[in-house]
Amino acid sequence: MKFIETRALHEWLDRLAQEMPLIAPTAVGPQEKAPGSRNPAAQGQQVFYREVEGAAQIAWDFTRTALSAREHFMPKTETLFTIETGPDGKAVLHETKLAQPRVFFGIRPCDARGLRVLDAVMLGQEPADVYYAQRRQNTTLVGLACPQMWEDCFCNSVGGAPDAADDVDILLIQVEGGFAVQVVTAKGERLAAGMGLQEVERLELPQPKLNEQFALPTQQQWLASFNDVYWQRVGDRCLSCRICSYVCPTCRCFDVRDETVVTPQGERIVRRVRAWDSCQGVNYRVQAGGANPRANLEQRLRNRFYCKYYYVPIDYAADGCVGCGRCVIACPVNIDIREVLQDLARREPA
Amino acid sequence: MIEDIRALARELLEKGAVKCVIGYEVGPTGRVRPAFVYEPGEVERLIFDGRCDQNLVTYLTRRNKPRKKGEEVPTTAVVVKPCDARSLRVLLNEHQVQRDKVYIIGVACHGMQNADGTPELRCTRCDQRVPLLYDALCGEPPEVLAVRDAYEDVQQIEALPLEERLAYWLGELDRCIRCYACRQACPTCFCSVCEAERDDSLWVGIADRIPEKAFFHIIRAFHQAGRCTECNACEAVCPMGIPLSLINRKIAKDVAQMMGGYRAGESEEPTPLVTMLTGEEAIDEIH
Amino acid sequence: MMDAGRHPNIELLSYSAVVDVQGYVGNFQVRVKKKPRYIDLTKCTGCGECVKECPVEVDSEFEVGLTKRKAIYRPFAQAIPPAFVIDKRPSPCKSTCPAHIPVQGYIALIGQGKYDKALALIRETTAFVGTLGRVCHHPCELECKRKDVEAPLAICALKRFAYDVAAPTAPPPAPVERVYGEKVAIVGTGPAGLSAAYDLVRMGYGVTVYEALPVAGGMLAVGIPAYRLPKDVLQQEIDYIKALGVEIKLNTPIGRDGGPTLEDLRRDYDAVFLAVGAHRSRQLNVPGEDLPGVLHSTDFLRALNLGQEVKIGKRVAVIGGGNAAIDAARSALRLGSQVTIVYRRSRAEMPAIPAEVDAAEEEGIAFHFLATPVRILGENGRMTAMECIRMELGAPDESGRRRPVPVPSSEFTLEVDTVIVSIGQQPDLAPLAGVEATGWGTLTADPDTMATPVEGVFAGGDAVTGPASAVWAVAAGKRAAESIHRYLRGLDLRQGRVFEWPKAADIQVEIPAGIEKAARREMAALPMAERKSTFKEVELGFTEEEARAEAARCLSCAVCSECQECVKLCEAKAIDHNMREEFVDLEVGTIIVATGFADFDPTRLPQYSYGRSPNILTGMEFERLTSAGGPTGGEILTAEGKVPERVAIIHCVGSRDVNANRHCSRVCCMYALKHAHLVREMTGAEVYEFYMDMRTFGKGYEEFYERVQEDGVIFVRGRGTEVRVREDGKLVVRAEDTNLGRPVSATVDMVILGTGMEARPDADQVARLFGLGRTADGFFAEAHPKLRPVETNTEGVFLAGTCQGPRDVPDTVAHASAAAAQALALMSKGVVTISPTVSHVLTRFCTGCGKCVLACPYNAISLNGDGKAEVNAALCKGCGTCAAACPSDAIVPLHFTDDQLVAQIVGVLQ
Amino acid sequence: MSGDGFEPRIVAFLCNWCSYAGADTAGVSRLELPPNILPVRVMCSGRVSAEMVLKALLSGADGVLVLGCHIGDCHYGSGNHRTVKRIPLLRRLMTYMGIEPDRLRLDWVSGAEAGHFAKITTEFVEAVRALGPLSLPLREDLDTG
Repeated sequence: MKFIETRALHEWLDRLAQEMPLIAPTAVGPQEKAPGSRNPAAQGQQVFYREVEGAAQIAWDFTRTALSAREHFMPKTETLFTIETGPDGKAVLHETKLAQPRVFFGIRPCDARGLRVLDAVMLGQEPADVYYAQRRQNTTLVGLACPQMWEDCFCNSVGGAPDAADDVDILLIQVEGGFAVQVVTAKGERLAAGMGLQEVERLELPQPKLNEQFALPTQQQWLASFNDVYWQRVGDRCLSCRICSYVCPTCRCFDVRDETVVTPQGERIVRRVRAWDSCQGVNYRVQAGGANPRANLEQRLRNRFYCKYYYVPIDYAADGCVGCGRCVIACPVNIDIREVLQDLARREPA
Repeated sequence: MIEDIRALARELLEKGAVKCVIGYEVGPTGRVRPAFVYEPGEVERLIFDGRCDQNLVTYLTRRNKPRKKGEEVPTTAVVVKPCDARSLRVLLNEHQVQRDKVYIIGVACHGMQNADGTPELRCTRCDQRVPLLYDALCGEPPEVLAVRDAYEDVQQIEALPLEERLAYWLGELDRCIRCYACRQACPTCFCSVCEAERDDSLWVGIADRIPEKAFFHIIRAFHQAGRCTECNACEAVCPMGIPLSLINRKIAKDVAQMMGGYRAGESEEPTPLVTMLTGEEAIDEIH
Repeated sequence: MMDAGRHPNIELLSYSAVVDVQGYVGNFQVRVKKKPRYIDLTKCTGCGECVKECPVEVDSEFEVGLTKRKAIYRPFAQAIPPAFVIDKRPSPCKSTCPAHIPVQGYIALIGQGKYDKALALIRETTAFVGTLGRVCHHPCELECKRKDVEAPLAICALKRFAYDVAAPTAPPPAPVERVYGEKVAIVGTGPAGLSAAYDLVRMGYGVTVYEALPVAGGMLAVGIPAYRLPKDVLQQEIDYIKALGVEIKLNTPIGRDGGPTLEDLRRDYDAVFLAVGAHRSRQLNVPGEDLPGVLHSTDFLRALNLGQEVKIGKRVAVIGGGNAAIDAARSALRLGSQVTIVYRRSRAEMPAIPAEVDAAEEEGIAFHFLATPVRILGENGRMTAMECIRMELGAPDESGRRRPVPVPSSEFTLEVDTVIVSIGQQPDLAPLAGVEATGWGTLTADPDTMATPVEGVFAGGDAVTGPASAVWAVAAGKRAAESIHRYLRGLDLRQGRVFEWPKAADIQVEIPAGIEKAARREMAALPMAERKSTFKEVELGFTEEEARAEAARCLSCAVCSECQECVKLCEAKAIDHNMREEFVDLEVGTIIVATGFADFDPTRLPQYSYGRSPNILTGMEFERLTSAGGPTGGEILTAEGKVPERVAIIHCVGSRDVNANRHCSRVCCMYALKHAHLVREMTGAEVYEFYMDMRTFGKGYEEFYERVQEDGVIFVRGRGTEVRVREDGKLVVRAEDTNLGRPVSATVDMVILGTGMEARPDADQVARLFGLGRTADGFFAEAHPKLRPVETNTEGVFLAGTCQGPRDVPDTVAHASAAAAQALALMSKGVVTISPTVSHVLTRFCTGCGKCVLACPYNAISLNGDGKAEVNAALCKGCGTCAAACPSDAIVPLHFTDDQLVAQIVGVLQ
Repeated sequence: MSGDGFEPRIVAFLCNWCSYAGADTAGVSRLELPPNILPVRVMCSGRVSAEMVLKALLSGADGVLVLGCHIGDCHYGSGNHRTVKRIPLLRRLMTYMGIEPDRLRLDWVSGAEAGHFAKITTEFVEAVRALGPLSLPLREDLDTG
């Protein structure tokens, strides 16, 4: 069993940040806010995965970040290429620079697990998305196991665990005086070589406290419930915002558009932009000609659950939900995915 | 109060006077959330206390439009706080809600509380304790009223040097993820397709950059001029904790100052931006 | 003009004003107010007979004040239509009079010595001429505009004069022929009942009036003492009414003492008018009221008037402050008693006619103001004294008068042996079973129509209003008569009737400048000794000289006096003084605005001394002077009647002047040359023409200029800067001769100011009405200065003539022809082409919030049945305000869409 | 022109009936006008929405000038009454967000006021020149990975 002392880890991270981009959980935003607010986001600083300059900036005691790790593999916005006017008056196409090697430190096991769905969608069939593939290849994931399942977490009900090492290159588990280190992949080996790990005989690994597990609806139950009035009732409350999709580690819908922008110098540039999109938005499913098969709110809301639990497993053989609990917390009207799953699981197959 | 609401809801549902009662309930994890009650037997779910700060009027717009052409609009009862009533007034003024399709269960408001039990900031500057319009009033209004809003929070930003203001807003807007929860939660944002989301990227593109986000938030606030009732719904739902009310309250403050003390939702006159034809001399920005 | 007037396809709406324009090109709805001209255009032959007897003269507008015209007049000789018009304005006196007696008419007639005509005119409205001339509280006099000069006219006394001088010799009237079969019962022979009877009988109804008392006249007969209204005067007027065919049944009470009941009357007659008056006196409600010696003024005065014996003591207290109290007090005085009036408020609040109070005081009646009785003391069943308490005035009550409140411990005692209570009266409704009463104990009746809730029963006078003045009763009777007529003829009781007359305060009357003050005449009075001891009439009436002098003070606010003399002269029967203003709604496709210009008023430039000498004329005035139909028959004469020897003409007065109008009025150079030519030709006078530069554009103009130069006119190049009126009346014109470069001056007998044209003062209202723009000079804006000179920016509205800008007659005719052609082009096509810049709604995005509807300046947008905005493209002008107001970008002004503007923004920034 | 070489770019929204005509008159009168004014013609100043002003500023304009008919002279009667509510309100909001107020100006120019047009445009260009370029992070992350 490998071990690293806290101080050594910090020193390593500080060195690493000098060499390459280091992404890690860090607190963002003004500190003085509304601590008592009913909106958790407004209570104080929030933790995001962001590029940091060293260990001191890293938020060590965090539950989960406000946004998942997805934003570093599939950014909210990315310019795929630009077309500018060259010196000779002809159009010149500039491709966006591709990603450099970097370390993603402190990723939670559930967030890492979420990348499986993104991988399946972006890389699983030809042609693979080159932007995503480059970022994925050039990133070494150093996971940080959750010491417990937090309130609203349900990874154990969807096949995950707070200390699962399956989807990271290296997993750190906090123990007395430092961290137990599990090097999982070859990429992890290469990174771990510079960490200065100690080999210890035996290490008492803590047993993380788990939340009560619940049963998921069966495929038959999903099928039988598609036209149920239940979705209208849940939809009653839904605001049709996109918080749930944007905080989700496995949501990956995007939109691509070509835009014309004028620079402060007065040059006109055309750029092709890819940005997140969400099935919860009313425009999402509009077809050329104006028809909208998901014009009604409850249809869009229903899609979210079917996507995670029915379509993705069938289409990509992956678990569509990792149980991170972000949507549960962030939903302003308390549409609780666990409640929906349990409601459906209780139903008699029709 | 809770019993009054439940009894009224039961009566309305039993008589068939309304199809649905929108109120508040406690969810399975203890959070208060909007409740939609269709059966008289379910009225026990309804509660009302200082945690019920959501503006349920938001839900009326879509319920007051026929789902299919020619379909009759069902009547809905809704629990309305004084602040929510102002939003409803705006919706009535702008033909988004048919008055005879809404049964307003007004509640005498004692103010909302934060999670830690302290009074919500907006309630400390609200001097309305009884809704401006209702069909039935539940509860007794408290005697002590809050002091009318002085916009101290807005004034604090106004007092900052220009560059600090810009830095402040750039910092806040940077976190925005364009999830549009603010817009969706807002009772008076009811466009069928928001102009920030047009397919042709007319005003803003799909990118999540400062210009797009600034445009969206400034224009959303501007579209609320003379219409925002400062219900705080936008800020309350923001997953990034952006103080959106500060923008909307600035507009509300300026509208009141420049346009004869107009306060949205307090009269049947729609926003002065399209109704008022006087007062030019009071606007100092004209050189 | 004549041709236009005669053309079968041209309808002239003269004496009319457009008050509202709605709609859009091809579909305008225009509302025109036709002012009443009081002359039927279809009948008037324009003979001019009517003018002969018109007693009123005012300045002629057409002759720019150089001559006078009558109240009935033709604006000018060639006027189209050639018909006459009556200049009738609201008059404060007639408006204020509850019975709307044409005061200005009989005063004008008295002024001309036509007393019998004056009496006849008043009798058109009321039979109570001599009566009202004596007892009326004459609210008209309070509003008479002459009060702004020195004092109001003695209107009431003039009415009395007309009666006194003309009635005795007037032939008795012949009975009126019955026109209708219906019969009307009237209960009460007071002023209300008999006024209704008078009007109804003249309309041709059968009228029977029931009276409980042995005499007719109601309160006029039994409430008002003879020293104010001699019995014979009243009786003569009642006889006059009877002579017309009104049947009066005396000693016949209704619903008691064996008389018919109201039910009987309803059965036997087709309509009933209840005018029972208010004869029941209110009680004091103080201890001792039942003592002998406590009388009520109504009983006291009735007994006196009926010649019954009345016993009163030596020391009499009268309680109250109304006319009845004063009448009782003065009557008691005449019976030899010592009289004190006790009134709970102060003198200012007394409802009695102030002159009556003054007369009472003169006669020696004592007053105790701010006091009220608290009890009447007696000894052995005989009255000894009355205890009173002092009052002070508190907050105003519902009548607006300050409510008296007792001052604690301020009681005092008056030693009296008789108390006459006169604190108000009520009608006695007990016998009138079936009618409704108000909380005040009066009858319920509509204040406008006098209709009671009972079918066919009307009520008015004191019985409805509570005790009020005689003229109010007359007014009520007249209203009831009209209502009964309408009721019997099955007409609407209200339609077309005027219940609210203009308030005197709202009537603007210009008091002529330089009016000479003339004191108001007062009637002579009976010597005091005779007054105190007899019931002879106190006021003696005007002499003829007094009356005519008093009548001459009338300002003729109404212009037309409604003396009806013209009606008698008009053989075509074209005159109708009761014509009302009418509204005509027209549906038209196009509109041509040809509202003309205003002549510049040179008093705005005082350096030209206009108005300080009659020999300084505007071009327009000079034009009238040279007209054969003008004041001098076409001769050019100074105000002194002499042929001028030297005349100066000043160009550009009010034009090309930063202190007035900057624009060139275009016509003045040429008309100034014409004037110069006329003066030279007709008088041979030396003519100086002061000009800035000569603008002789147009065909033949320069040639004319050369001819005038050859005429020997002296041209001075330089603006006339000043006209001074010398003490001898000569006029000195100064200028700088810019050719010589030095100041020059000319002394002349006459100055003609070449006043320019400017926009009419009401151009802004007209612009708003038709949606026109205006250019900086104030004239209406054409759509394009070069390419669209007759069109406006409101589709379908065209401009013709000087309302668009200064131009001369040929240009105006050309412009008007162009406007007509434009209008005809639209008409012949039958369809209009509009600018494609109109807004369009994208229904997918529209939420129906209605902001565009509110923002649209043209009401071109409305919400349709689906709750979506809809643009009427014919109304839309393409301003795009809607698009800026729409938060959803759901409304797009074509050619200025968001996409197009964004492309432009991005484009210009590239 | 100024020493540092900064030439502000000003988008000017001109109403068709007054200000555009005023600009025309200024041109015909051969008045000296700053070349920095980039005119966009609209039928009425009431057409100028907050979106258009912001779009200009975010698309690289250093200032926005909105010119309409004088109050009372609007060709459409009340269009400029809407403008005079909207633009000053936007100006305050912009200032609140940290953009200099002098980058947005609303004023009235009639068709005859050539001199006024020249004066306003010159004044405004100089005011914006003094403020320097509007620096919003416009090209942020253009080539981000």
